[in-house]
Amino acid sequence: MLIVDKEGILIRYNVKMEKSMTPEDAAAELYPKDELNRAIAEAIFEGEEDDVIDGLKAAIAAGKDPISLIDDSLMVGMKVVTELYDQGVIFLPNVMMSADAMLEGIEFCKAEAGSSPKPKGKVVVHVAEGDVHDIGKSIVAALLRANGYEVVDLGRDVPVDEVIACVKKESPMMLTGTALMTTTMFAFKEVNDRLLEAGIRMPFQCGGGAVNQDFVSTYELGVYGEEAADAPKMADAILAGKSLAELKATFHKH
Amino acid sequence: MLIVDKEGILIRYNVKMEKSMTPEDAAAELYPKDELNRAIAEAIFEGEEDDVIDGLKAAIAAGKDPISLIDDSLMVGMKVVTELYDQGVIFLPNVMMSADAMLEGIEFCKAEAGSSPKPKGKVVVHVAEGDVHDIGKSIVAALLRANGYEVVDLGRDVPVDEVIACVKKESPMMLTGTALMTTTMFAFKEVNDRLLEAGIRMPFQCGGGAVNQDFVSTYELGVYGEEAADAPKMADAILAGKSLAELKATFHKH
Amino acid sequence: MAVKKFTTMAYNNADEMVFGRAKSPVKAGLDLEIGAGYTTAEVNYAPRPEAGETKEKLVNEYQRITRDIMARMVQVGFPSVVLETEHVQQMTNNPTWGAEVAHAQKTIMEEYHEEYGIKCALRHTPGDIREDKDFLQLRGDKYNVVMESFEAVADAGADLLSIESMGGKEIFDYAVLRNDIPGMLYAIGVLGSMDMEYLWQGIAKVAQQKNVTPAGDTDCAQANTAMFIAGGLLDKNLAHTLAIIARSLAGARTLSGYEAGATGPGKDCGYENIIIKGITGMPMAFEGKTSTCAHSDVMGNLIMQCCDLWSNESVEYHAEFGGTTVQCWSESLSYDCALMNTALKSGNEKILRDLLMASDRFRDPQSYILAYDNAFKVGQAIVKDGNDIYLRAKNAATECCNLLTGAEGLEMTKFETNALNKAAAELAALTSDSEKFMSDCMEKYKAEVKVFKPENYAL
Amino acid sequence: MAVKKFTTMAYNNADEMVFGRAKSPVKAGLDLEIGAGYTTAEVNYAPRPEAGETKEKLVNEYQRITRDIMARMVQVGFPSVVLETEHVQQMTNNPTWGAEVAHAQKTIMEEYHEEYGIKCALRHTPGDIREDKDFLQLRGDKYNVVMESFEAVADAGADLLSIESMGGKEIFDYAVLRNDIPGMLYAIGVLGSMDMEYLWQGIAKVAQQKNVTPAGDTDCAQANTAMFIAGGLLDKNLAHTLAIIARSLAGARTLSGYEAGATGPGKDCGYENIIIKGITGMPMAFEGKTSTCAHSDVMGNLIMQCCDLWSNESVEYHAEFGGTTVQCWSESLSYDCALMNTALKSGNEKILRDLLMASDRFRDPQSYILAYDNAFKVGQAIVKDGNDIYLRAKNAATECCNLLTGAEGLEMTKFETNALNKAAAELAALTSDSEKFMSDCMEKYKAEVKVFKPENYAL
Ligand code: B12
Ligand code: B12
Repeated sequence: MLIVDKEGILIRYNVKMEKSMTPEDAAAELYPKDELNRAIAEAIFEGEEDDVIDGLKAAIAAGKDPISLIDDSLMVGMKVVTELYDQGVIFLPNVMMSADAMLEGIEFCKAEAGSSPKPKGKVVVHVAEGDVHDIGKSIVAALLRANGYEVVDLGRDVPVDEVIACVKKESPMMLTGTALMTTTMFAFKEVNDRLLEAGIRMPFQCGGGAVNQDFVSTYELGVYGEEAADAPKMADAILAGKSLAELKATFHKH
Repeated sequence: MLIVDKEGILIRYNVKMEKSMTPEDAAAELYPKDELNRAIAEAIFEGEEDDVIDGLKAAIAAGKDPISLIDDSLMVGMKVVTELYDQGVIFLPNVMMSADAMLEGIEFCKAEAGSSPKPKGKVVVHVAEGDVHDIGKSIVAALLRANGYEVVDLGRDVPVDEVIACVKKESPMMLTGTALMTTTMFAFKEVNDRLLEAGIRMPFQCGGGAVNQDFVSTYELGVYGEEAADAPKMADAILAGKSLAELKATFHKH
Repeated sequence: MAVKKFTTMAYNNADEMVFGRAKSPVKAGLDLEIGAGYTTAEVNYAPRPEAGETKEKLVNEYQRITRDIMARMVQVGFPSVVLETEHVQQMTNNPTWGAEVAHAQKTIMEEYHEEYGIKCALRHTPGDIREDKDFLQLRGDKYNVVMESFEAVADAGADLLSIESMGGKEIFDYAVLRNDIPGMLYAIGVLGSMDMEYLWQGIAKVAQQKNVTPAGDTDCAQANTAMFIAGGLLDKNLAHTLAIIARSLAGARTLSGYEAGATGPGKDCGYENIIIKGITGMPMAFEGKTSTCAHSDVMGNLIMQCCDLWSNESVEYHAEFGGTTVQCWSESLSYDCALMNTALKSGNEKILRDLLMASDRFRDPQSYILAYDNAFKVGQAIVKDGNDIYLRAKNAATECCNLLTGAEGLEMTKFETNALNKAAAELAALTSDSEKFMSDCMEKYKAEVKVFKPENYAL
Repeated sequence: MAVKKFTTMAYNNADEMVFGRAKSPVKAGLDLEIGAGYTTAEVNYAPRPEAGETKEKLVNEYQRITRDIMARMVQVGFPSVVLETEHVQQMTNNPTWGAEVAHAQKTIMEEYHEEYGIKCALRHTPGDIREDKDFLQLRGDKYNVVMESFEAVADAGADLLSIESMGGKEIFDYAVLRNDIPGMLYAIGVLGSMDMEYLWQGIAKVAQQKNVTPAGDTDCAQANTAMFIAGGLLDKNLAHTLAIIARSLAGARTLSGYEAGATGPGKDCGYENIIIKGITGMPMAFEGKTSTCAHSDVMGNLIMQCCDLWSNESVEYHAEFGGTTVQCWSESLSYDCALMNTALKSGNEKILRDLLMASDRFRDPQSYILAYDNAFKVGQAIVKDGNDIYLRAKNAATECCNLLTGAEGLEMTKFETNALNKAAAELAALTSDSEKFMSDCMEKYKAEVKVFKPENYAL
């Protein structure tokens, strides 16, 4: 058998570029100063649901308001996570586990307070009719939630009628569509036309395997989303007041 | 050096499929019966201009009408050539050389008669603005001529204005466009729009390297032409009364 | 059909394995023999977006695709070709649609075969439509539609039957995004294998009745999802060490189809097929450096090492300067095959195989394990406990970890190494009692994954 | 610059020639060395149709293309890459457009080089815009614009300068469609060479002033037109034996650029580069089985045999499942290179070269002659009379005919053999007096080709 050393044949750029800082060190710099909040944020970062609840209990016992804990500890911890993910210091499963922990924490706070905080905004997500590929959509939903958005997840194989009905009912700030097949992504055009017909000019971010920028550019409301992390980025941009044209300019990278 | 016999690696399908008949045998079956006409048709097939003129002289001397000789001998000879080319028995250079001989014969007949025959129809050909690739266009023009069409050849790098002006002036039965570059074929859309604006609904056959059926399908008058031989075929179809939709159905092969 | 578990390797050693030759070649279609001393391109394609609108448009689209490919093959002088049609949903849900497509394609292929003598075969891969909007529905009505679809395409001319089955996917999707190794093992190794055994007995029966080939499955739904999420060297969505553990598990899972009657050629996107080939001796399809139209991977050359069919995975049908996409890619694939066939014919197949393998061996933990020597070891770990689907999957994952831990010449990032060490520890801590593992998992995932329905696996 | 004719071969024998190694490697761009023991992918691309509308759109398009390619290279771990931008007409006619594109691309490449250390270089190929609507205008105003374009792109960051020059094309277009061998010889061998010598002295001077590489030319305008018209095995537009005679002539012609100062890497679409490499020892780019996006040919593997850069010729920028087209093709190319580099590193380059060559050797008369051993013989025929552009071209064509006539193992159709015999007879009947040939042709083509203007060649 022939074994040839890799020198000159390939470069493991990931090894070459590896950050010397551990994720824990990087996170440590970002935690809140307050001891109680910090413990909760750390538990979020570790994705340890039980520790999150314990931390919240301790903070509430120390007199903190459950609803403000959401913003001051849970969200802060989650922001550490999403920031380090964006920087490439931690990986997606960490985000997923932290998001699970955060959501559980929020439920706990809401139960304690007997009331709900106002979310940053609402997003409807779906997978096109006839398409079973849904893991990309699930990542999109998770990252939106991780960034503080409320997500209405219509699931996979969703007929156009159902999408339109839901948008009318929920009035989200943004709609996302995922399709992985050439034949199913065609439904996005119809969603676009039906929205316009109904007088709804809302950003409709579309992504997934077979979907591409050129295709998405063929319908007015469409903005192409290349990777799941673009979904919360676009939601943030909408909150920042960006127009449809500006969104396209930012997210159309090819 | 390693030499490996081709068995199992590749098949020379051209060798395997080769017709046993020689081009000469195949042509012999198609020549006209009349001795004088036959001699001219043979000279056309051989692409021998001098023999064509000699044959025409002999036929005229024997009392034949120069203008009917065009149809009865020159065109008949040329039909043998284009038919055998379509069947794959002879190759393009033969067609080119025969067409040269035929055109010379026609000039001779016209001079002898002092009048011109009515051509089957007129076609305007051009290469899009900014594009220098013109050999495909030249083949298209030659094959159209070989099939009895009058060709107005605008050459290469032709601005849209010039195309439109020429169409208005010449009222051809069909227009062709050649482009080999993604950036130049874009002009075809403009030609289409300008024609429609002027109320001219004329088949506009487009071909050449970068041009493809999907692109041509995006403008109303466009019919995709894959190989040069499709140009006379389409002209024939137009003469046979085919509509734009029927032309698309026939020539859109992909 | 009877299920026969593999407990030994088909080859005495890894070095016996090469491209173009399998211990048990498969005759199929029009004069084709797969794994009988030569490789053949397998061309895949997806209809243009607007083609799905009506049945007529769809049939027409596949006719154009088929004609384009066959024409290009004879223009450049290639002796053989396989076409694969992966059904879009409509074609499986309406078995007559799939059948019409198969018939239209096969008619054209027969014309070319008759006129030029080109050897060819048609693979059809119905979609695994066994699910409702929210849940998998692996048994019952939907299963029957899938079987009808297989019958219909076989009647209509499909020579090779395949599917990308989905058993275990509901647990896997949850587990892979949470670095949950036992969950991945349960999803792929246990649930996936159980479903395949059930499903493939059905497919093998249809194939036998219709006298066509039950070709094989792939763990696309799980191992490929992991591979795609893992992505390139600089992506940060999943440790590549975990993606290759999923792939090793897939070796144990995909084997189940061949135990239930499939005979190969295994389906192109099964990167685990190198393990399967070692165990079964059946011919396998692969995809890699000439399927960049469909995806990027980090073992494009290596994965060609022992292919019998060589595929482009899929490309949308549209025009390029060099012809339609299916023409471009079928030509590139066929040149690759011509190179391999020249090597086979001149006795140089092992050196070419080794060059392919060596060029990617250290590119990634995934390529390292799929190098034929290491893949063979994973295969050995599987057959050692071939009769126990849990243990053999656990063995595969463990062997994968061991090989990576002891790897020489492979540099890994700290992140990859950490994920690996954690996985290895978790695997080591697992019970060796299948029943206990099954019941533990049942309890855990019933609670955590709300779409998990044990009745899908007759559990 | 001084012109130095080649009268000897750079290699002692054909077997010395391999891919990735040239006698005179070329350093270029950011740490790249071409022909110095490794091969590198050269990626080519064409902007989307609508991108040509404004300068801003065009610059933007090339930025996206460049970023996509560089990103993919690091994702899969490839150590080096070359990008080639073939100007669309606007970019050459407005030298600042071309310069802005070059600058935008190079800036991105520098970022990647800095961050990842990837070796890379940028080739720019202005269009040969030396013509009016109806006539070639090889000298004068248009020549000056071309030179300005070269200066501007060199200033802006282009590392390698190339062009596909058009000298002789007006005669060639006429001759090739009429099986006119002496006309082809005159067009390619005489007029083409004369124009190249004139043009390349100018380019070499610019390159020297700007400290960049005058890389080389290709006989695209003639030999490739012939190859395209000849097409596949079943096409009936031109005998493939004539296409390879045109190619052999192109060997004699394209050499003129290197005699006038070019140093390589020769441009990808010059299939005659294998002859040129033998004569000059300079590194060469080639395209074949991984340029099916741009065209089909009948020697896709063989032409890889001695490449230093390996190119996809060109692909329209658009999306595929696997990323954008430039990402897909750059990845496939780079895997090919990884295979060759592994062979080089392990001392197996000759066996891989031979397998590539052997797989296509008998596919077509064109591949037969371009097999490195035969191409080397054509090279020897050229240098034998290296000082006389007419004789050396005639020698090349004659040697090509001789090799085909005596070919063992190559089956030709009667049609190809007839065309060959006729060509051989016509070549044999030609004068060996250059002056006489020149004046005969002048007279003949002045009369027959109305667009022929001798002043283009200072005749
Ligand atoms: C895994 C997989 C499957 C799994 C799906 C598992 C699952 N849980 O989703 C299974 C096996 C079920 C499957 C089945 C089929 N598949 Co499939 N599958 C794939 C594969 C290999 C990977 C997809 C994947 O999971 N990627 C990982 C995820 C994370 O990526 P993603 O979804 O693209 O999402 C990322 C981004 O796109 C983005 N994103 C996604 N959506 C959105 C939305 C917004 C707003 C934003 C901002 C971003 C964003 O974020 C994610 C991460 O960054 C692709 C190959 C490919 N090139 O995509 C084929 C692919 C999509 N499948 C294909 C096909 C054909 C099929 C089948 C029809 C084949 C068949 N006949 O069996 C069946 C479907 C049958 C049916 N029931 O209809 C084709 C589609 C071709 C086409 N016609 O267009 C592909 C392209 C493969 C191929 N052959 O080339 N498949
Ligand atoms: C030869 C050639 C040239 C020659 C042209 C010689 C000539 N007399 O035409 C030369 C060297 C001059 C040339 C120059 C360039 N070229 Co050029 N060239 C080619 C090449 C290799 C072959 C073209 C050819 O002659 N084919 C043979 C003829 C017979 O085919 P055809 O024209 O397509 O016609 C056939 C059919 O299409 C059909 N047809 C054509 N028109 C019509 C019309 C109708 C109605 C019908 C029915 C049929 C039909 O009939 C013909 C036979 O059946 C192509 C590659 C390719 N894939 O096409 C590149 C190509 C077209 N060139 C290309 C480029 C980029 C250029 C340059 C810009 C490069 C540069 N920077 O130097 C320059 C142009 C510079 C300028 N002045 O603007 C690119 C275009 C990419 C893009 N952006 O879209 C191509 C695709 C090559 C590539 N890189 O991939 N080129």
